[in-house]
Amino acid sequence: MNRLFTADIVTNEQLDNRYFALQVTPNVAICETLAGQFFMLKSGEFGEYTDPLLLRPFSLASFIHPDDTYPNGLLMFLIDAVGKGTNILKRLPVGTRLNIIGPLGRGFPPVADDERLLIAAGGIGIASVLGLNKMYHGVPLFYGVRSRGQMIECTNSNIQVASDDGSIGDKGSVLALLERHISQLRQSYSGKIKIYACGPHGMYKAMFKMNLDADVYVALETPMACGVGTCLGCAVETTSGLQMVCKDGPVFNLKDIIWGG
Amino acid sequence: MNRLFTADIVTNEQLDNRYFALQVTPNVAICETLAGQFFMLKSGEFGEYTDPLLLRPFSLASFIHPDDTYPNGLLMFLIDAVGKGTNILKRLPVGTRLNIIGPLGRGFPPVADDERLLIAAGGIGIASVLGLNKMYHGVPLFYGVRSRGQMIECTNSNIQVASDDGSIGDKGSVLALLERHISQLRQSYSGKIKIYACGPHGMYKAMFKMNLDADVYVALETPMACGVGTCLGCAVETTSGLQMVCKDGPVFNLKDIIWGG
Amino acid sequence: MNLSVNIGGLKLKNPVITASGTFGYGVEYEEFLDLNQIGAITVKGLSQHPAKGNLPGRIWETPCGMLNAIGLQNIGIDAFIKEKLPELRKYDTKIIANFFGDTIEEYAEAAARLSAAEGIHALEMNISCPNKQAGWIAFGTDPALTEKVVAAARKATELPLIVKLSPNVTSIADMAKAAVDGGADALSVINTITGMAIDIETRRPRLSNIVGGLSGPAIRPIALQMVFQTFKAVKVPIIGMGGIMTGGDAIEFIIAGASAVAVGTANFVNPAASIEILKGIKDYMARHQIDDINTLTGGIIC
Amino acid sequence: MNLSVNIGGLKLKNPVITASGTFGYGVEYEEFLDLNQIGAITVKGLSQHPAKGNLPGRIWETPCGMLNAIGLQNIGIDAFIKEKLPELRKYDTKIIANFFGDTIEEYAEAAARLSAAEGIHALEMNISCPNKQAGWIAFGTDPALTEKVVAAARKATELPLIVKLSPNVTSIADMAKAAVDGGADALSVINTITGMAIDIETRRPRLSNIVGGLSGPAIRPIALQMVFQTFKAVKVPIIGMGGIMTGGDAIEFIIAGASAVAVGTANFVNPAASIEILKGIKDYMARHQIDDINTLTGGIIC
Ligand SMILES: Cc1cc2nc3c(=O)[nH]c(=O)nc-3n(C[C@H](O)[C@H](O)[C@H](O)COP(=O)(O)OP(=O)(O)OC[C@H]3O[C@@H](n4cnc5c(N)ncnc54)[C@H](O)[C@@H]3O)c2cc1C
Ligand SMILES: Cc1cc2nc3c(=O)[nH]c(=O)nc-3n(C[C@H](O)[C@H](O)[C@H](O)COP(=O)(O)OP(=O)(O)OC[C@H]3O[C@@H](n4cnc5c(N)ncnc54)[C@H](O)[C@@H]3O)c2cc1C
Ligand SMILES: Cc1cc2nc3c(=O)[nH]c(=O)nc-3n(C[C@H](O)[C@H](O)[C@H](O)COP(=O)(O)O)c2cc1C
Ligand SMILES: Cc1cc2nc3c(=O)[nH]c(=O)nc-3n(C[C@H](O)[C@H](O)[C@H](O)COP(=O)(O)O)c2cc1C
Ligand code: FES
Ligand code: FES
Repeated sequence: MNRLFTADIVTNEQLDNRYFALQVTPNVAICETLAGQFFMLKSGEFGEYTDPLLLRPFSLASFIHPDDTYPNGLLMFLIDAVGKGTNILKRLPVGTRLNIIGPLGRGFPPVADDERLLIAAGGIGIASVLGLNKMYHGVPLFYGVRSRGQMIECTNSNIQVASDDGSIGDKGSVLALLERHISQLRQSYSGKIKIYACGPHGMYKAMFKMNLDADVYVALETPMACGVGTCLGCAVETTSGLQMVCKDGPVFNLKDIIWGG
Repeated sequence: MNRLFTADIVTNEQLDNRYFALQVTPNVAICETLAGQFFMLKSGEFGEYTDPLLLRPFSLASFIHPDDTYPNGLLMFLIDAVGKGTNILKRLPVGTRLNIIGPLGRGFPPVADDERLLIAAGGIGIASVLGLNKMYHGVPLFYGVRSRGQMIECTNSNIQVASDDGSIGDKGSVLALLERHISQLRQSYSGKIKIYACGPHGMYKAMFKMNLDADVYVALETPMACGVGTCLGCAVETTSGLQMVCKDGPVFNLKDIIWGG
Repeated sequence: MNLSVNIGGLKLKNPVITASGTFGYGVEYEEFLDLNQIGAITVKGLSQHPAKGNLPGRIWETPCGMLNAIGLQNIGIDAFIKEKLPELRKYDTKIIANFFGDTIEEYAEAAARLSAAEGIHALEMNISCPNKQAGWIAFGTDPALTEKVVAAARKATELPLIVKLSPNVTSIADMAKAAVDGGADALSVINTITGMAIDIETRRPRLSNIVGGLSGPAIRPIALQMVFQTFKAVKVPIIGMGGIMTGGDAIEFIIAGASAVAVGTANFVNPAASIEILKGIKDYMARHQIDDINTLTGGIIC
Repeated sequence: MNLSVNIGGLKLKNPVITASGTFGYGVEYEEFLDLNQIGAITVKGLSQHPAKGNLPGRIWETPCGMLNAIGLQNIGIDAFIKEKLPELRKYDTKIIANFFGDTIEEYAEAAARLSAAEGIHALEMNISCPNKQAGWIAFGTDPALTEKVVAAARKATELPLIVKLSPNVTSIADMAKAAVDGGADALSVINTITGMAIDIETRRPRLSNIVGGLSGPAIRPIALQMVFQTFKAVKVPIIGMGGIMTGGDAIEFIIAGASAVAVGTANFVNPAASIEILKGIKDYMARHQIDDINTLTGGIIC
């Protein structure tokens, strides 16, 4: 078992003009993965050029277990092409060999039997919670997108969608749907509610202010260099001091984070 | 007519494990080209990353004139994947848009009616003389390669080949074939002989020392930044001072170059 | 939208300048872009007498950068005035003559001679080339000498005098102050950074001069920091340069304190880079509703 | 093939060292590579008391490089000795303790305390972090102060004392001489170069500390030149570093004058980089029939 390995691109599918789904198969057996964990990918196989320099972190969107065709399984990433590294990855042909580190970080904590789970995703944040969606079958999923085109398909009969432009689901914030759901739930249920969320910074800040009647865990994003806790670059301010997103996270309890600025 | 243009990759064919043939079609009408001229290519379409930074110079191996399918014609380059830029180019898929400057430099000088032309190529140097080979149909071509696998096909009934390992043609240097040809020619012909050559530095130095009974013109290679004579980086020492390979060359009279070191 | 800037008396229609040594004498590029659209053209560094420069190898690419040790090859001031300047006068852009000497006297004479010519709008004094000999390097690294040589040039010209600083110093702020004390109207920050590369197969340096100057995106964070330090240290306008490839990069320098930017190595990668950078600046201003580029200079929020 | 080197009394089985701040306390990497194969591990910079470091953002990628302003966050010397050192003692490699203080006295005390611990084979004195306050920066930029602080540490330890130089100076040769005069047994060349980056959308610096240190391939030509200048200036061994990514890069530094090399940012790109660099060095030596790596140091042919 190795957290440093090469993997070959099996499919690289354009989903819209920015999102793409990258499936790679590792060349060795890899460690067990948890929903919420991430991998660091080198954007390309050309060892010689060094811009982009650093590996790029991506949440594991799904892991398909080893079978005859893929003896080490398949890792799937859902990526938004926002800058130079992601745009290179987007164009890599099938068969390209990538260098990868992972799984990294601690995933979403386990859910106890007496807890009710809700899942919330904003934009490409869906990548990080797809694993949860699969694992906790039927758990309500609240999914906000900019518009219909950006929506990633996910099998969940219990899904509620909102979009900025109203082209799919409710027009407006997905958090409104989430809030409404909780208050309805509270009429019949007084136990623990847990929310696992992944989305943009702004969504987290909004959730923090909303003071939801639930334990909220969020997956953070910061620039990273090492991914393994040594460069001390990915620090985030928490109520108990600085913590490293790559090692102590990326999943944190929403209320432990100091949402400055 | 423009010497700064974009072009799209039409074919990118692997010839052996190092050589590849790249055909691109310009998106605008380009200036007339001459055998021996070159173009500077950006290795990839991603404007954002900057390693490799500079454009890479490649001789025009052939120009296919505009037709209905390619209204601005087709430029063909033969490239040896030696380093980071060429290895990126090698892997670019059909359809990739490249930024290009050219045609640049002065090509091989014209051949007068009373002159006999001979063409010599070493390795990937064949790229630079393929145009001559087409233009001066039937002119003897002396072509040295490392081994059979590296040989680029070229239609010439008058071709003499030598290879380092003897796997095709004579074993040894192609210059021996050239020298033998000249001395045979000299038995019946006392007029001017011109040799147009492109190959590695070592081949030129050897030709210089051989003191061939002919006017020898060679296409030089130096690292380049601008390709248009402004950075003053591609200087070469000649008997009349420093000259710029990109602007005053790349074709020089062999005897004008100071072959130091 | 106001793009015009005043660089110590040199009025430019927009803040994009081509950097010395990377744009020839300007005219070489007329086929690639409309020279009338550029704020100013800085020509290759000129000396009293034509200079042959260094032997090859003169350039070498490095990660996101390039080394050069051209050795200030140039056609000399007289030839420039006679052969190139008449051509340049046809364009509606400003011409900055970059120059250097080997002694204080030579600097002063060069400045005087260039000032007498018609069609030169400002002088840029190069005291910061990293591939000259140790003695010369002191012009750009010893504040006392900097002040002296700038003062000599200052006396020799009425034109706006821009002094180009070396990044190869402990304190760019001290050097900036010295240049301003000597009489500089504006500062160019930065020239190339001393570097080298070795061919491990032959064990020989890649450059005949052994060391050369590093330019290109690799040095951008260093250059940006030096513009920021210079801006805090002096009041004169700064021309920021070092690895600017895009309009966004130019904006970064302006926010750090530059009143104008110069485009160097980017010209090699794309001869029309300066026009695209100008376009990028305009797009940014439109997007951020900035009416006057001058209001952005030094606008960093710390 | 002899790969062993002697760095001012510190004997290494091979010349590949991991650079301070880029390899944690070493143990974090045991799953990625065989630590026994590395020449030495330099641990994250230590101070007497645990240090919290700077607020986020602490890092930012730049072309072929990265800026960091971690602010020397560390667990402190005591915790290091108690928690990390016992783990490290299990490996057959040398441990270099990188340290710093805020005053001359603190430097001396830190040196003394580290020397008393079992399993530390050499000390590397960091006087060259670019993201400390102006007063502190003088330790690495003012030769007189450098000599003084090095002398104080020198008195406090019997271990080989390596002084890590700042590239942010006019003359690295002068700084090297000062460190050697102060009693340095060896020099590390270079620490990061001061740089910055700005988010043009918010106009805020990318780093909370505003400026940070630039590392990675972007700085390699600059670092190489500084190793070359240092080699010409002093007799003590040099650990060369700055942008080394491959065995070939390491060879370049050795040819320029380094006796050993340190691998920094490359560890982030590939946690096993140091092993691959070592392999690259061996391949080169085999190809060039070099029996002893020491014969290559300073072997540049000019
Ligand atoms: C734990 C974690 C999981 C992530 N999972 C996903 C995912 O599943 N899908 C997805 O599309 N994106 C994900 N991201 C964000 C993704 O890593 C960035 O979008 C990506 O690094 C941008 O790289 P670039 O070269 O395209 O952009 P550039 O802007 O060119 O990058 C410049 C620098 O900024 C850093 N950077 C830029 N944006 C971010 C960001 N949002 N987070 C961290 N670093 C950033 C880059 O790593 C690089 O160092 C995740 C980030 C983290 C930290
Ligand atoms: C006028 C001219 C015509 C050329 N025509 C051809 C051709 O038709 N086919 C072909 O395969 N090659 C040709 N070359 C050589 C080709 O330009 C280099 O092989 C290429 O630039 C190497 O780039 P790289 O990134 O792969 O190598 P790297 O080694 O990674 O490049 C590092 C740096 O060295 C420079 N460099 C390395 N080798 C050479 C070289 N031989 N000449 C010039 N610069 C070099 C690169 O441009 C770059 O700046 C020509 C060169 C010149 C000057
Ligand atoms: C090939 C080359 C030649 C240069 N020649 C000069 C020169 O003659 N005078 C001068 O002051 N600066 C010269 N420079 C420095 C540039 O003007 C500029 O300051 C530097 O390259 C940093 O900007 P850049 O990174 O955008 O290139 C030269 C730079 C290069 C790359
Ligand atoms: C994230 C980071 C943290 C660093 N921390 C330290 C440190 O604590 N002490 C020190 O002396 N150098 C530190 N350095 C500098 C490196 O040890 C090294 O000198 C520098 O990064 C240049 O080498 P490189 O380009 O190979 O990274 C740090 C560098 C980085 C990138
Ligand atoms: S990314 Fe290096 S500590 Fe988290
Ligand atoms: S490559 Fe710039 S002058 Fe020839």
